[in-house]
Amino acid sequence: MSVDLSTSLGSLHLKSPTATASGCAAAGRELAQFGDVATLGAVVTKSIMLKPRSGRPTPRMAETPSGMLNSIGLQGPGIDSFLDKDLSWLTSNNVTTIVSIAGNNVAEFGQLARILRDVPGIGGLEVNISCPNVESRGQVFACNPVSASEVIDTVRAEWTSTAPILAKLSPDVTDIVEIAGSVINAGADGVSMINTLLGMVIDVDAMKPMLGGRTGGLSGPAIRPVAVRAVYQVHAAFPEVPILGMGGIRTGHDALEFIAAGASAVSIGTVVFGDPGAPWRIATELGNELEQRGYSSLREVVGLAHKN
Amino acid sequence: MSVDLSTSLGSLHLKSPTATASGCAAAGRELAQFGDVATLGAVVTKSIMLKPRSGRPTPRMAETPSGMLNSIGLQGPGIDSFLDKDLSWLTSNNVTTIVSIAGNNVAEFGQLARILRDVPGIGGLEVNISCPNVESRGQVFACNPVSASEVIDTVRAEWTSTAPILAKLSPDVTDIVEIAGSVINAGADGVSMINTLLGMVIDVDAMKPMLGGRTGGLSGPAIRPVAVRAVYQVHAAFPEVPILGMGGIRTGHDALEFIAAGASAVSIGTVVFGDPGAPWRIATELGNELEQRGYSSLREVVGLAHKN
Amino acid sequence: MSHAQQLTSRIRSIEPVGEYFHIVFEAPTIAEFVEPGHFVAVAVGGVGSGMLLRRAFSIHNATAGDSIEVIVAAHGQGTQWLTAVSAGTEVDIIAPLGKPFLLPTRPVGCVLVAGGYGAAPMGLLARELRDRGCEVEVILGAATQSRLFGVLELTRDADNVTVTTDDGTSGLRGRVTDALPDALARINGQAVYACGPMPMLKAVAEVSKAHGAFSQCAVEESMACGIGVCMTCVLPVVGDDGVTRMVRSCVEGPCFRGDRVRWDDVNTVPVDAFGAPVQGGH
Amino acid sequence: MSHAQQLTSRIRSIEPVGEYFHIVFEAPTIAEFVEPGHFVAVAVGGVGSGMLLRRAFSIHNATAGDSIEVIVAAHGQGTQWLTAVSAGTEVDIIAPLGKPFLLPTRPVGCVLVAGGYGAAPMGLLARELRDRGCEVEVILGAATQSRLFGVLELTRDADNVTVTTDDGTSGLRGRVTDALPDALARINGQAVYACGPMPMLKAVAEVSKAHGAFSQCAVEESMACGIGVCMTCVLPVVGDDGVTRMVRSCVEGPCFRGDRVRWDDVNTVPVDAFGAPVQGGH
Ligand SMILES: Cc1cc2nc3c(=O)[nH]c(=O)nc-3n(C[C@H](O)[C@H](O)[C@H](O)COP(=O)(O)OP(=O)(O)OC[C@H]3O[C@@H](n4cnc5c(N)ncnc54)[C@H](O)[C@@H]3O)c2cc1C
Ligand SMILES: Cc1cc2nc3c(=O)[nH]c(=O)nc-3n(C[C@H](O)[C@H](O)[C@H](O)COP(=O)(O)OP(=O)(O)OC[C@H]3O[C@@H](n4cnc5c(N)ncnc54)[C@H](O)[C@@H]3O)c2cc1C
Ligand SMILES: Cc1cc2nc3c(=O)[nH]c(=O)nc-3n(C[C@H](O)[C@H](O)[C@H](O)COP(=O)(O)O)c2cc1C
Ligand SMILES: Cc1cc2nc3c(=O)[nH]c(=O)nc-3n(C[C@H](O)[C@H](O)[C@H](O)COP(=O)(O)O)c2cc1C
Ligand code: FES
Ligand code: FES
Repeated sequence: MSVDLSTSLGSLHLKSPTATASGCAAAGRELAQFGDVATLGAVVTKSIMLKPRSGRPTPRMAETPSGMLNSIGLQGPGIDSFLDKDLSWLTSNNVTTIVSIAGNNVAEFGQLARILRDVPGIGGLEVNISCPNVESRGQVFACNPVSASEVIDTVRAEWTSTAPILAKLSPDVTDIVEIAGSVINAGADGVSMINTLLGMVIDVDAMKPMLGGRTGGLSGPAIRPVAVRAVYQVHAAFPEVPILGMGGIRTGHDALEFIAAGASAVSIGTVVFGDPGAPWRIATELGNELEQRGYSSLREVVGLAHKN
Repeated sequence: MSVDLSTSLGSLHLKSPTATASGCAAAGRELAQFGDVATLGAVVTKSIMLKPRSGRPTPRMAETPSGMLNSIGLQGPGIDSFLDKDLSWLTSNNVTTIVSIAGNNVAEFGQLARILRDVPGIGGLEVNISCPNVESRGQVFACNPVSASEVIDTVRAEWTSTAPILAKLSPDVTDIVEIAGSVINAGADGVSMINTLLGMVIDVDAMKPMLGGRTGGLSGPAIRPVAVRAVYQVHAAFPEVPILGMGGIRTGHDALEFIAAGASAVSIGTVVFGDPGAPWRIATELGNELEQRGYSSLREVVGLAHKN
Repeated sequence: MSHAQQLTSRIRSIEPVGEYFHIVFEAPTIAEFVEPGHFVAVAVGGVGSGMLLRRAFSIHNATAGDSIEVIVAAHGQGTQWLTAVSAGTEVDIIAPLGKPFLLPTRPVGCVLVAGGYGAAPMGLLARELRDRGCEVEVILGAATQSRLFGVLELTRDADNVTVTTDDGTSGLRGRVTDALPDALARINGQAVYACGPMPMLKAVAEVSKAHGAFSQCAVEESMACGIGVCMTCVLPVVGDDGVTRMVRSCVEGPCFRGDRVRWDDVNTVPVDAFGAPVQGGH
Repeated sequence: MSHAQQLTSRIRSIEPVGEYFHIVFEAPTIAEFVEPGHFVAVAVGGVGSGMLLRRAFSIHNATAGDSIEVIVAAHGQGTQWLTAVSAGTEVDIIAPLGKPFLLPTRPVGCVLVAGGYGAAPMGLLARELRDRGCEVEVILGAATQSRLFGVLELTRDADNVTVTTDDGTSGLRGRVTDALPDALARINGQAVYACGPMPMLKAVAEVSKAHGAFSQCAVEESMACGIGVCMTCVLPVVGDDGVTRMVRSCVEGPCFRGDRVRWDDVNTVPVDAFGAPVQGGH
């Protein structure tokens, strides 16, 4: 293919525009059966916390029309085991890695940044301030411009590496541009969006919410128009700020919508569950879509839908 | 069927729990080919404005995974023609009618309420403060508790009829419970939710947003988990306030989710486009779902998912 | 207005014709009500489908008490699904929908102009017109030969058929409108019926008008409901009172008078349209 | 760990068996890697489907170089779709997935216990065990006769088959566990293999333990990915170190040691689980 698909998120160069979405590819290893993980734009790891975390009770998922709800609740082994077992695998396999971090409070985000800043092999940091699967809604930092910027401020202060800090935003807000502005002001190099929408399915036999966690995060193609809108709005307001776009991307055509709306790269999430080869397939398809339309590089298309 | 499906929204008695959603059945007449409109719970009319309105340029719709985007932009004939041609048809056909109103500003909502208050045959007023298809985002009253309550305040002050005032809410807010609280305080008898989510599809050939209005409202089964969650949250906070639930209802099973989450009745929107007989079919299915589970009335199930 | 019926129909057959597919739906209770220009709305995708909306197709043929037929181009997801199912599959259909072509009350010369699958409704129309004693000329155009439809059938059903292709692979190289003036002249045409892409319809309406002929154009606007309840399918049309309104092509069309559609303003809301935004806010 | 393969498979046949459907997938490159207890994940819905997630089925049979087979209960939308397509339909499958049953290294008496379609993997397992010289008793249970599966096949592949139904329409009236002690006694059973609903597995694990037999239970947790990346399918399992962890049943199962699963705590996160929330915040 003659199209140049390389791209970048601030200082991070990506050889391919498709990454895995946090929480949808664990730490990359299981996907290795379906493709060479080192050829992906990046693996964005499942959000890691300071301590091991068991997550929420099951059932943790419900399929919904063209989407799914999940209430995993950030189950994970904690940062030490992550560095030891997961990051080392990624690094030794030459995988471009964006580490996603999540804290219970502002200080924990800072601690995680401090631990990670000197670890080699980290391409970028995605700061998950938008996970809806936490015990209290009040913990969703990305729903409030002040708490969102506090987290990013703190991470920025600790982060001595040149790898970019991406703030992961929630669509569950009245004005996502305001939130984006606040994290950019606080020092985020770019934004990732969108995280899931808060949703619920009722089990009408048991007459209670289906998920163990009652509410869950809605993802998949169902939410794609919301994600494209968010990317478009934030790119319009901050055209210089790189965006890692995600939300229901299933095909190269979908990915192209995000690029045209202003994303510099995309993450593939829920669709990986149905099609583990999707991150590679979508990159190929995206190349074809660009080629058919006569473009020679992905970069020239970033944000192009704003020009017409 | 032995199940009692009658229900009520405040002072309005409904013989059936399924209504049409505003903007998805015009003023009921076209549906008469597919069923007896008088047997529906209610027809909620397309939001009517003071003056005739041509709406937004086409294309006005894009199909999306398990949903659609629309940017109709409240096209309509204005209140005078509505009363003359539409409401008179509804009234003379004994249709339970909930009139949806929309204003460009607070005063217009008041004027509409004043015009409508003495018109016979109006079962309820749905105050659409949440249409995303308006020129400026600033006009979405339901995104701000203060402007939302201003509208309802004004309508309440004009409204001398005993028919209930339902405030129609937008899901595009950080905290829908706060907005619900503000309109209830301002005198709404109940709430309708949800309106569409703001979304966008990019036409990657033309390299611009697909819809004439650029952004549009996302509806259909894709958004159902968001709607169920909103109903659940608001019912939890205000258990006495009747809710007209909507958002992607396709089957009686879906409708039952809304009832269990706290809705007293449901509106059927987008699904009518694919299945014009849906409002009748869903009422029948809902009856069957209740019967199979051993319930003898719909009323006993309203909000039941909160008890377990 | 004929009542639309919703019904579960068995697909009797699906056959490729050039780049299109000819599909026969069993529709015994519907067929007798079909007039030329009516369309059918077909639900697609089957169990668990993510496609909510129906797909609209001109009715190509209707056999009373039996079936209706359509010609489908496999375009996006929905038509890909529909053209790939096997005969015997049951699908939900609604028909007849829309306002059919307005027919002349006296036997006048008629020219039928169609682009690509726009020829689908023309056989039914030609036969109806000839039954009424009209002389019928047909012009069928397409980008290339494989996208022509109905040449054989219309050769039987009309008095004369002219074919044009953009690339000259069949008939005259050129556009349908290149052939229209001659066709009108040959039969002293008073009415022109057209179905095809918007730019073609616009050109046909203009040429017809210039030659003093009345035109009826079947438009193809994106439709969410097809039954008049959603307001997605509008275009600016001038009414008898001279006022432009954004009218629904699914119920007030798809067949419109060519001289009443504001072709240049399609996809806009003209400033002089009824209810258009006024300067300084609404 | 065997590598899972993703492949477009043609459905060779679909046949009803009692209340279930027996489906044969052409899977020449996959079949040879299948071990008893492996599962296959099948994409459902076809073009434009609103169903994103695969459906998991125990592999019932595998013919090297040729095909794999499953037994499907039409339950919700996805299985309704899958059991209604016609032979010849192509579907995307991923297999083999999961950890298979752990097999005894010496020829010991084994009892295979299955509920309903839980019998699907038992033929493959019985043949494998008998190849290893084990004596095999089978107990098949169901709510009612039409939900029994595999009686004939297992009568051939095992040394003895006992049938139980809740309503007594076939075999003994009662539960599979009612028949388990006798079966264990008959062959001096050392290992029990079970597949079926959770309450059955719990009961089988308990009875086995009480009789000093080792048990392997194939669990059925709701799965989004089936390949270990999403963490939806977890249940509390005690590790070799005595610590309870929320482990993924798709990659660390579905076959678990019955004495290691904390059956009473399924659908909860036990307070003593690794990483469980601690009082007063995390
Ligand atoms: C009155 C009328 C008559 C038509 N007659 C024919 C015919 O005889 N033969 C034929 O092949 N096609 C006909 N079309 C066009 C046909 O409806 C579209 O090609 C088809 O809907 C596209 O669906 P899709 O699933 O392939 O595309 P998608 O892109 O998946 O469709 C997405 C959505 O957009 C709508 N849409 C997309 N393209 C069109 C279009 N061109 N016109 C209307 N809606 C569209 C679809 O209905 C669907 O709701 C007609 C359209 C109309 C309005
Ligand atoms: C390891 C394993 C082996 C299985 N083996 C068989 C088998 O041999 N034969 C058989 O008929 N069924 C088997 N099942 C159950 C089968 O996967 C479900 O019945 C099926 O997924 C339900 O899909 P649906 O579309 O009918 O239901 P829906 O309710 O539409 O499913 C919605 C979603 O929930 C998931 N889901 C729903 N019920 C279950 C369930 N019981 N287990 C797991 N996921 C579920 C689906 O995969 C889907 O993602 C097995 C499940 C697992 C995990
Ligand atoms: C099962 C699951 C787990 C997820 N876990 C995380 C997570 O740990 N951290 C995070 O930032 N986002 C998480 N997400 C959100 C995704 O990264 C992504 O933002 C979202 O799902 C939208 O993209 P998609 O529609 O492609 O899945 C998770 C999503 C799913 C479905
Ligand atoms: C084409 C279209 C037009 C709509 N017009 C209106 C409207 O005029 N007023 C209003 O309050 N809601 C309007 N809505 C929103 C619906 O009433 C409903 O709240 C929303 O679509 C969610 O329900 P659904 O998923 O069942 O369609 C419209 C929705 C659609 C799809
Ligand atoms: S398509 Fe809905 S009004 Fe015409
Ligand atoms: S189903 Fe995704 S980890 Fe098991």
